[in-house]
This record gives sequence, C-alpha cells and structure tokens, in this order.
Amino acid sequence: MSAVNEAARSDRERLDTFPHLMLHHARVRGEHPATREKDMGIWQTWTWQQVAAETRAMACGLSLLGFKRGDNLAIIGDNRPRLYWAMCAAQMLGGVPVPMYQDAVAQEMSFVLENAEIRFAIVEDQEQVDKMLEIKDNCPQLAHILYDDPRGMRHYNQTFIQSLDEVMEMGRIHDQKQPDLLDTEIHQGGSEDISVMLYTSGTTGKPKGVCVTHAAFIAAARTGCEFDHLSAAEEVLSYLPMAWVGDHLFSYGQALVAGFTINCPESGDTVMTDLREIGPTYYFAPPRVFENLLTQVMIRMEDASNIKRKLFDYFMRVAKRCGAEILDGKPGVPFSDRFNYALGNLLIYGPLRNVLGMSRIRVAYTAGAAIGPDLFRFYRSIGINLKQLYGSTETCAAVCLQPDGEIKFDSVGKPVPGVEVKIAGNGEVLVRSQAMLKGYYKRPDATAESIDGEGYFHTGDAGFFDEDGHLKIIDRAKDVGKLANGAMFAPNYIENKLKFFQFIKEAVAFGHDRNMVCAFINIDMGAVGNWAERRNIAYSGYTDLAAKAEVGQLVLECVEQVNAELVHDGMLADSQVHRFLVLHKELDPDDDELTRTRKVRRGFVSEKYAVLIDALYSGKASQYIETQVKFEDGRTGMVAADLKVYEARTFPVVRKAA
Amino acid sequence: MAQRQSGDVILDLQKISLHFGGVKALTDISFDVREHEIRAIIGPNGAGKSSMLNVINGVYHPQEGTIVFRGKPRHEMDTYQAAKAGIARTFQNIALFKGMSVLDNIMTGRNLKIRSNFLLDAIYWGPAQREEIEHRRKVEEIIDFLEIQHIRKTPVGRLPYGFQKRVELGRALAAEPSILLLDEPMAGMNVEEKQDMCRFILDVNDQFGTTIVLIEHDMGVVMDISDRVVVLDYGKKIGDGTPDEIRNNQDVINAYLGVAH
Amino acid sequence: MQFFLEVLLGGLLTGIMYSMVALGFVLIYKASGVFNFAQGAMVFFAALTAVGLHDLGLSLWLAIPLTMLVMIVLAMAIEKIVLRPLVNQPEITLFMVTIGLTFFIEGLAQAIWGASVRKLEMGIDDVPLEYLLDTLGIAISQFDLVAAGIAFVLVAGLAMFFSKTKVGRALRAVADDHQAALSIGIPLQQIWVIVWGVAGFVALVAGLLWGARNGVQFALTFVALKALPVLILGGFTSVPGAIVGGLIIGASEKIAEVYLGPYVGGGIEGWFPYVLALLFLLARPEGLFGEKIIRRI
Amino acid sequence: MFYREAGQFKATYAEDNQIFPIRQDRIGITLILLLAFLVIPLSASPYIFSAILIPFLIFSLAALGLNILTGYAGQLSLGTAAFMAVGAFASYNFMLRLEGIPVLLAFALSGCCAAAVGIVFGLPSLRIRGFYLAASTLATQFFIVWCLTKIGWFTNYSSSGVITAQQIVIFGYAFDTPAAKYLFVLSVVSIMALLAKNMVRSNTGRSWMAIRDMDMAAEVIGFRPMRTKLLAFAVSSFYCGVAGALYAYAYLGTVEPEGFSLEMSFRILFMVIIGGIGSILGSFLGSAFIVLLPTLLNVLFHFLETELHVELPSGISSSVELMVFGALIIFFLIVEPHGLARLWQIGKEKLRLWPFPH
Repeated sequence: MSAVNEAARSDRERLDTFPHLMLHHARVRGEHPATREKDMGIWQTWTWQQVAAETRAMACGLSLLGFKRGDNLAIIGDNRPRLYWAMCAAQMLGGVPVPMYQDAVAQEMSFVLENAEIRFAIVEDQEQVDKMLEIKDNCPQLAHILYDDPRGMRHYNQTFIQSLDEVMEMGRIHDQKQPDLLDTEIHQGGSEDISVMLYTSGTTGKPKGVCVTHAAFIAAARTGCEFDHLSAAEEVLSYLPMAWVGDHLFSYGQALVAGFTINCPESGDTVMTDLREIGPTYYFAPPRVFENLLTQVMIRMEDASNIKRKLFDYFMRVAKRCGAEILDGKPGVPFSDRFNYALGNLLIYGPLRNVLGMSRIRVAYTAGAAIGPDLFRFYRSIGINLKQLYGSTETCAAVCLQPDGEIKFDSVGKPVPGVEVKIAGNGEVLVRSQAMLKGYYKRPDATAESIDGEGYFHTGDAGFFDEDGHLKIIDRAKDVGKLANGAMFAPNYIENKLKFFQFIKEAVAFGHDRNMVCAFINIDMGAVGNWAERRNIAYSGYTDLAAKAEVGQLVLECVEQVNAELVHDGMLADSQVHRFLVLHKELDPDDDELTRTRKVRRGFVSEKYAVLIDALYSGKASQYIETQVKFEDGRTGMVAADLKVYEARTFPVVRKAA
Repeated sequence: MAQRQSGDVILDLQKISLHFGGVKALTDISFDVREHEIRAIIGPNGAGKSSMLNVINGVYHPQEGTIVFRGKPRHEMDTYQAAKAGIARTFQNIALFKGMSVLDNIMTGRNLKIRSNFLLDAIYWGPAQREEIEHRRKVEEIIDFLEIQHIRKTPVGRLPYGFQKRVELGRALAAEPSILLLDEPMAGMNVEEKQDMCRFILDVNDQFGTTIVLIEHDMGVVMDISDRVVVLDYGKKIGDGTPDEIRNNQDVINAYLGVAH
Repeated sequence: MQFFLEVLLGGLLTGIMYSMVALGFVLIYKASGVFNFAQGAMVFFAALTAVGLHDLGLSLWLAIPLTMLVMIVLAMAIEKIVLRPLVNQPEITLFMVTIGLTFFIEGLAQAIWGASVRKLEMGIDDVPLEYLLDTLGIAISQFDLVAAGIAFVLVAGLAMFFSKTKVGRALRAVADDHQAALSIGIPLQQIWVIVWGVAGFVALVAGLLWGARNGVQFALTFVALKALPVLILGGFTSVPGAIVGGLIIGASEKIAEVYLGPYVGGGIEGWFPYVLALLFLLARPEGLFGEKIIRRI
Repeated sequence: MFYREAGQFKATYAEDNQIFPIRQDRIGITLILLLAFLVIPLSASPYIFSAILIPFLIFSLAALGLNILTGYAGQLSLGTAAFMAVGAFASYNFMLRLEGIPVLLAFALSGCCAAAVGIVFGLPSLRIRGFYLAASTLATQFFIVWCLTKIGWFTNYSSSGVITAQQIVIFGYAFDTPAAKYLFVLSVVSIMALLAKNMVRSNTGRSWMAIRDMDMAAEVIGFRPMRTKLLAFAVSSFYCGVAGALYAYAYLGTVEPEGFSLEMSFRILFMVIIGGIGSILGSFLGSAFIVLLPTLLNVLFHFLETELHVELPSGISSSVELMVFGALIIFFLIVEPHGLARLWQIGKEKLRLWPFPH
C-alpha cells in the first residue's frame, strides 16, 4: 500500500473541495443521475459514477497537455455537460476554471483571456474556436484550445486546436495506467484554494475576476441547500450563462453539495420546451425570464375563446385575492375562497403550472434585479413557491433569502445563517460571511476598496431593514442621488416600477441634480407588437413601432400610473416622471449600453444620448437623432429617428404634517 | 474554398438518348462523375436536366446509351437497384411523405438498411425495437447535422418550404448514399435559406465524402460550390468543364448565359 | 347459330342500357373529375320519383318533366352542399363522398316513396318482335328495341350537345383544363350544376327504361354497379368508350352466362363483367379510349 | 387539462417510441382495459354483449383491417365483406375437415386464406390506382360471394347455403355464453390491435404510408411498391378474415355467403371514414359509432311514436338510417376528413395545452 493510496482513503471523508464532493457522490450515489443533456432527441443521462469517470479522464487529459496547479482554464459555451465537468477537472488538478459569457464578442473575451493569463481554453464549438483564433494574436499565452462539438472542425489543422474527445481519450488511458497521479493531485487540493474565478462585468470599468475559495463557495451552497432542504432528488434546468454566479451556485455548487441532477437544454431556442419536459423541482431565473413568461401567458390567453378567457380572468382574480396567502399557509382565508382556489387549481393554476413546466417546482428563486410585485404575486398566487434572494458574485449570491412563509413582495428576505449584514451610514449594505470572495484577481487595490478592515464587503447597494428584519434594496448606492430640491432620487426604483409593465422592456431615469425626473423608455417588442397587431397598426420594425403615436399614448398611460403610485412613496414622491421619450432603438449589450447581464450602463447611456437628455430638460417637443448600431455578425449600421417628447401628468405631493 | 480531391470516375454516362413518344428529352449525352466531386448540371428550363437525373436513378429508361456505375455497364438503371447501390436523390417539387413526421420521413430513408420484416415488426419487442432504436440513433445524427431538432416530431406538411427541403435532404442522407442527386435544392429559397443549404451540401460532401450531382438555377451558387459543370440545352450537351471553363465557353454564353442572364 | 345471334342481340340491347348509365358517369367525370358512384342511386331516385308522381294520378307526360325539375334541384343542391366545399380535394375523397351521396339519395327516395316495388307501364310490351321472329327466327324483345332506340337518340343528342352548343364546348374544355374553362366565361359552379343536371336527365331516362322492364325497385341501383366495368373498359372520359364498353359488357356477359354458366352453376353475370374488365385493365390501364397517362415527376 | 406532462421526459429511445408516450394516456388505456376485461363481463347484460359489444369489437377489427389497406397504404377497397366471408367459411371448413384443430389455429389459418385471396385480388393495384382500383375490388366482392354460393364444397353442401359455426372450445372450455364470447373476441381484438399498432409504427407502417403519400419518392428511396402493396393487401385481408371468422363464430352463429354483402363492405368503409382514415383508434371509434347509430335511431323513433304519438310510415327507420349514414359521410369528408380520431386528437391537444388555446 502506497502512501498515496492511504491519502486517497483518508480523502474519503473529506467534503471540503468540489472534486472531493464529486468523488463522494460517485461513491454514495453512483447510479443516481448527475447530469442530463437533451441531445439526439432524448435526455442523455450520466450517473455520478460516469460523471466522475469522465471528469477524471478530462483532468488527466488536461494534465498530459501540461495544465498544472495554479493555471486558469477558460470555459466558454452554452450549458453543456462537459463544460460543467471541465470545471471540476480543472479543480482536480488544482487549477481554476474561468467560465466566460458565451455570447460575448471576441474583443470582450480578449481582456479576460489576457487578464487571467489563460493558457487553456475549453470551448463549445466552431463559433467559439473562431473567436479564440480571432484574438489569438493578442493573447500569445493561449496555447491550447479544446472544443466539445466537432461539427465543422475538420479543416482546423492548427496543432493547438484539439478535440476534447481526443484529449479525454488520452486521459482515460493515462488514468487507467496511473490512477494514483490524479488522486494525489486531488488530495493536494485544499479548501482554501481558489475554486473558481467569475468575472463581474461591472457597470463601469473593466471586468474584475472575483476569486472564490472552495470553502466559501461550498459554504454558500450548503447554506442554501439546508435553508430549502434540497436533496439529491432535485432536478434543475441549467440554462443560465455559466459565467453567472447564479448558475454556478445552482448548477455547480449546490448540485455538488446536494448531489442532485442538472439538466442541460438542447439549445437556447428550446429552453421552454425542455423546461416543460424536465419539470424541475428547483428553479432559478432572473426576473426578466419570469416577466417574459408572464407576457407570453397573457399573449397566448388573448387568443383563447371567450369562455376560457372569462374562466381564466375569474380564477386569476381569485388567486390574486387569496392565492399567495394559501401558499404561505396563512390563517384567516374564508372557506369560500379556499374552495374557489381549489377549483381554480384544478381548472387553471394546475394546468398553467404544467404548461409552463413548473408543476413540480418546490422552490424557485429569482435574483439579479428587482422583481415587480405584480409579477411576483402572480407566480406565488398560482402556487409556485417563488422567492427572492439577494447576493452578488462577490458574496456567492448568498446574503439574504426569503424563508418559506415569510414572503414580502418588496423585500429580499432575511440574512441567511452565518452571514452578517449591516447598513452603513450612507445607506450602503455591508456583508461579512464565510461565503465571500478572497479577492479580485490581480487587483489588490479593488480588493482593498471593497473589503474594509473589519472584513465587511461593500456591496454598493443602498437598502434598509424593515421592522421584521427583512432587507429592502432600493438602488445602487452610487446611483442614489438628489433632486435639485434635495429630495432623494433612486433611479432604479423608478425604472423598475416602469419595467413592471409588460409593454416596457427597459427604462432609464434621470434626475440627479435636476429639478425633475425624466426618462428614456424601451418598449417590449413582443408585447407591444402583439398589442399593435390586434389594433391593426402596421409597423416595419422596432424603430417604426416605437415612433407610433398610439404606442406613445400607451407608454404615457403606464408612466402616469407609476406617478400615481410614486406619490404615495414617502421620500420618493418627488421622483415622478415629468417628461419621457421612447427610444428609437433597443438598448443592447452589443452596443455597450447594457452589461452582459442586461443592466443599464447609466453613465455610458447618458453620454451617448446627451442630446436626448438635453431635449428632455430643455422643453423641446421633439429631437432628431442618428445612432450607430452593431449587428450580431459584427457589421454596423445607422438608425435615425425624430423622437417625440411626451409630457406625463404628475400628482401633487401631499406632505404629511410632521 | 478548400479544393476537394476528386477520385476516380464513379458514374459514366455514355451517349444517352431518351424520348417520350416523339418528344426528344435527351440526345446523345455523355459525361462522367468522379468520386467526391460536386458536379452541377445546368441549362435553361426544359433542357432535360431533371430527365438526366431520372435516367441516373432509373425512373426513366433511356432508349439508347450506356450507364456505367462503379465499373458496371448497364443499359438502364432500375430505381430499386439504384437505391440499393447507393444513389439517393431529392426532387424538384418536394416529394416528402406528407402524412408523416420529420422523424418518420427521415427514417424511411433507412429502409434499405432495415432487416426486420412485418412479422417482427408486429411483435415489435425484440429485434424490431432494437433495430428501430439503432436506426433512430443514426437519424438523430442527421437531424442534428441539419439543425432541425426542434421540428423532429412535426408533421412535414406543417413546415415552411425551406425546412421541407432540408428534411428531404435528410431523408436522402439517411440512406448514407455514395451519390446524392439534388434536383434544384435551392429553388424558391431566400438568401439566408440558400446559404444554409449551400453549407449543408458542402458539409455533406466534405464530412461524408458523398459525391453530389446537382441541378441548380442560381449561377452564383453553381459556380461557387461545384467542381465541374455540365451544360445542357434542348436535351443536348453544349459544355462540360470547371466553372471557369464554363464561364468562358462561347457556346454556353451564346446559348444560355447570354440569353437568360 | 340463330340461338347465338339471339343471345348476342339480346346482350347488345342490354348493353345499350348499361351504356346509358355509364354515360351519366362519364359526363360528370369529364366535367368535374368526380367519379360519381351515386349515378345508380340517381337512376333509382329519378325512376321512383317519376313513378311515384304518376301513381299519385299525374299523367306520365307531366310526371316526367316534373321529375326532371326535381333532378335539377338535386343537382344544384349537390353542387352547393357537397361539391363546392370539396374543391381541390383528392379524387379519392370525392369518390368516397359520392358513396355517401349514394346512401343519402337511396334513403331519401325510400323515405319519400316507400320501399315497395312499383310497376311502370310505358305501353310497350316486353314480347318478341313478331316480324323478326317470323323472318329470322330470332326472338328479340320489342321493348328492348324501343329502349335501344331511345338510348340511341339520347346518345346522339348528347353528342350534338357537346360538339355544337357553347355550353357543351365549355363542358369539354373544363374536362381538359379548369383554368381554360374559366376563361370561356362560364363559372365552374354553373358548369357543375349543368353537368349534374344532364346526368340527372340521363339517369331519368335510364331509370324509366329499366324500371319499365324490371319494375322500379331498389335493385335498380345494382344496374349502376354494372356500369363500372363498362367504364373500366371504355375509359372514364370517353363517350364512345361508354357506348362500346356497354355493348361489349352486355354481349359478353350474356354469352358467358349462356355458354359458360351451366358448367359453373350459373349466376356468373354478377361478376363476369368485372373479371373481364379487370383482365382488360391489367393489359391496358387507361381503358379502350382513355388517354395514356405519363407520370412525370 | 388533465394532462400534466411536466417532468415526463424521455431518457431512452425505447421510452420515446412507446405507443403511449404520455403517462396520462397509459393510465387511461389501463383503466379502459380493466373496465373491458373485468368490470364489463361482470356487469353487462347478455343483450348488451350480443347486440352491441360483440359486433362493435368484430367490426372494429374489420375496420382496422380496411384501415391498414386504405388508411395506411392508401389503397381503397370496396370488398372488405368478401374477405370476411373468406375468413368465416375457411374457418368453418378447417374446423369441419381437420379433426381436433385448435380454434385459434383455425382462425389464424382462415386469416391466412383471406390474406392469400387478398394478394390475388391486390395484384391489380400494381397497375391501377385510385377508383379504378376501387371499382376492381368490387369484382372481389361479387366473385367471392358467388364462389361461396355456387361451390357447394364451401358450405359443406348445405342446401340453403347457410352454415352453422361450431362451438369455440379452447382447452376444454366452451365459450358459449355471451359474456364468454365477448371476452374471447375482446382478447383477440386487443392483441391484433396491438400487433397492428406495432406494424404501423415501425418500418412496415412507414413503407405503407410512404407508398400512400408519394409512391414515386417511396420507390426511389428503395421501397418496392409491389411488395409493399401486396403486404398491405395480405395483412388487411388477414385482419378482415379473422373478423369474418369471429363474425360467424362469436356473433351470429349461422351465416350465409349473401350475408357478406356489398352493403356490409360499405358499412365498414364508413366506419373507417367516420372513425378516422389512418388511425387505429379511429377504427374503434368508427365501429362504435356505426354500430350504435341504428340502435340510437330506433330508440329515437320509438320515443317519437310512443311518447309524442307521431305517425311514422312503416320502414321509415331503415330509410332514415341510410340517409343519416350518407349525410354523416358527406359531413365528415367535408368538415373533418380524418374523422373522429382527429377530433379526439384535437381535443387532446387542447387539453394538453389548456388553458392556452395553442
């Protein structure tokens, strides 16, 4: 018996790194499905044992190519099983996986590749390989590109491009011959090693690599699992970008902690179908996904027969009245409502959950942005246990969770066990916990800036605790400004309220140091387009549709409704939107107007459209603008329009007598 | 474009003449097709292009001439023998089985490789099921290749035109043919669909090494993707050679390019 | 020899009657591409209506035009309710719909007039023509001869109608090409009504003749089934084909029955025409006068 | 609405190729089978068995046979009853002349006889198509009935041409009560329906449908039209033949050749059209519809006469029945050419998407 074997045996008890967790599951639930992928028409399934074997093969293959402790491994592509396994393979060798947004253009990737000194990249397909080749000259250290899908790769005869199959085959043979080598590597891995590096796109400046240790991420994952009693029986659909902390937590961290099954959809186009087939028990989506779903529900119901629509409307009213309360198990719901709800559950809610693919959901989470109360209430009222969580990449997406039965529509829940949260003097939310970043990669300055001497991480969000101890987030701390009259101005808060209307996709509010609040609006092409079609309004595209007077009127009504709500919002009552315009193009990450996570880059937008802001505040009735746009294939073009500025009705603020 | 390596002559048509009653469709036409190449047949409407394909896979039986396929001379082909020998084709007017799904349509393409019979089929569990699954796997690869995963269970009648063409190509591919005859694969498509179809044709030729004989009206496409072109006019051959040679062939310019384009 | 001639002539005369029924099929098929299985039911319906009206006390000369009117109404109803919604459907669907039509018309006829057999007196006796019997020694029914005469006049009239009148020419055009027919300026629907009306008229004449001979009863619809082999033989689109086919079928089935029947137990009239037609079909699928179909792909 | 499919994913092709891929359908069919095999035999009256359930099942089988030929392989036939007659008389003769032959074997052999006859009369389908073929299948109808009438050997020289079917005895158990006969028929029909479903969902079925939908293309990809069509004729006739044997043995007991009339052929064709061309389920739905319709009409007439005292001419019910049949055929061909099965399918699709319309 060699010492290595001893080590391997003693490792059996260790659950402190992800590779150890994987080997653990292969041992205790070897036949349990670990990964599924819709491919070739069926859900191809790999058990934990198989996954562990594949991962070992990949790790050995990488090691043969020269991947070693401390190396960073770029992972680029849609949610493919082997890309998830690649993360663990890198970790087995003591390396760090760096998942990247697959829809980023080559130039954007170039920075991360350089910054993280990437020598190895595992990419999904030809498209990503082409991107790598495009920027290879800028990143001379990039020595190996491994691809998952061989389609179209026949004529790439560069020696540094290899198929993952080939590498894994090499690794498999190697592992069979000398299993000890890999076991030793795995054994050497410690919980304080960096487990993953996630780049935050950041609303300003260059992306920063957030380094998280195994211990931190496992802690975050474990807390979540315990909080919601997640077991190995869960099914999740892994469809969110792998580079996003949310997906990393759910599809990788928690899957490895709890040992449940992840399911990779066939392609981006089939997510909805795949969701319905799998029927996940645990589900995670940013608010916009829920929003799109609801929009689709409403659009599809528009075409339903009269009786069906009446039935739907009736039971939706019942659900709105008592659905959320019944889900929370609150007492005091009258029997008639309970009976009605049960009937509705049979006729509408149950089938609806089913067609949405959510009938098996035990817990669903949303995070990443504020979710509209109506939207949130809708899902809860039809019996889907949708909750909010609060966190960021730096805090492993695990700061506050809403406990079952204590759901408030406008808060993000209570701090989870082991996390300390306090509010700074300027309203900023500060967090200290085990599940936190170790630091920004090669950016000690940024690290020092965001983690203070007491070990608190400065989230950059402004918020406060309510009387029940629930955290409420209003806005980014740095975005919170003041109107000219000194009243508080929280643009996000206003924008979110606007975005809660199905017709409004994006909004940008201005008002800092100004005498009133004005806004840009992006309409929702799907919802407004459908609305226009039903009214026989012909249009040729987004720009045309946005310029229609009827559409302006539609948006105006939404804005005025928001104003009517804002007037009751105490310290934000002065933030009513006075003037707005409907933008001639959709804000787009390709044009740098949004981050990859689709957050508005406020500074960039106000610079780019300064002329429009001037028009809003100078009282002009319209403004001509020409804008360059970038198409998906990299070509550019021009969009020009004469934008009309709308005046919205505002409501007099009734100050409470102090 | 990567230069393909063409191999030996796989199909040689010698002095083919075909007429229907008094109407002459093809007169004394000879040309050959080499392994792995993309061979285009062009010509104005009614030049006899489709008739030529029909002669190759035995739908029409020429009155005169010899067809040498893989070294074996025949006076005429017969459809079954042609299919068995690895000649597959698509049709000018889509000839899918309208009542079946995409999957089943492509499965029909594998019928020659299926050994099961109706008795085993009736019992199903056992050999028939094993075979179904085995061939399903192959068909799924084709579905994947042609990027039609999302419509695999849709009845073909409900599909838009472009997809129907793609499914028809899939059905032909399912037979793993050595020669693929494509009768106007891009007719009636928009630019994007044409690009896709071009890519598929090139990929088929490249990845599976399939020899391709195609009829196409879009000159740009033909000159782009084919290795050699044969030009027909009024049932007679008026040109044969590489795209460059054809472009500069005076007869062709006079008879065809000059007039029609 | 005399006996053979007698059999042959008898068969030919029956054959003319078959031709009449077949003519109805051809008319409709030519103009609308519908293989009208209900032609037999129309024969039955027309005959029963005429006799029914006659039995109510109307004179035949009033009952017949009145029946004709009914047949035209029926034609219009069929066009409007059945054919128009099925434009551009596969031929086989149209064929099946006429089977439904057959049942409906048969049921309708019996619901109105009852299911009992009715006699029709035309005033011509079904007795051998004495002149022929005396001179040649052949027994030929007087009635059959008259019926054949009427049938001949009808066929000649139809031939004139098709070649000499504008409507007739339009009908022929429709058979060749629907688009071309439209350019003549007659709406397709109207053409269908006309052609079904004409077929109704042919059915009426055939029904009266057959009815007078065998009684007006449900069995009349089977006569129509006899027309099928005639059509297979003659081709679906050919008027001369229907006539020649009818004669061949009529003569051959009689001859077969008389000379072959005794050896196999008789009653072969029921299927012999079919088998004959089938054998013929295998040799020449397009029929005697049909056009050869070249399958183009 | 009751379809809750979320979470019913397929991890193997075998699962994906199931006859009923949706769990709710599997539950449904299990319930129906339990009902048919356990509940009904214990609860139904002899009248229900003999007048409704047994003919329903037998005609379902015949319609299934015709559907294979017409619905799947696209060859219209008007001679279904003749193939049934072959089956009935063949099994009579097997039982009569082969001492101690097992009933099931006799039925299977009679099916084979029908299949052989079917192949012979299917030969013209190689040259002719559409209603030429339909017309020629009429020849089958007349010729076979004539043969059975005229050739005494078939009826064992019975003077009236009527034969009396022997008892069904399997392993010493005589199926002589209506309930027992019902169970016997039900078993045969269920198994044969399953076999038919298996055929149509595998290569055999695809070859039929290919020939039906586009014969030229089918030929070009390697299906042999002759083989495929004749196979369809053979299998179809086999089904009709067994149905005919059951018709004689489990339903009527005594049959004569004329009983298998053209009218019966049409009736079965109607079942296929109304039930659904190219659908196994449709054969059952169509059969139920056509078998039940006269009963319902009779009830209606009875009601009109006794309760509302409407004076109805005698024999009106059979005429009205004809008219209703005819009208229904026309109605279905115009409104829903794929029959009740398609209606069920549309309804099911709606239920699956409920509350959405599409």
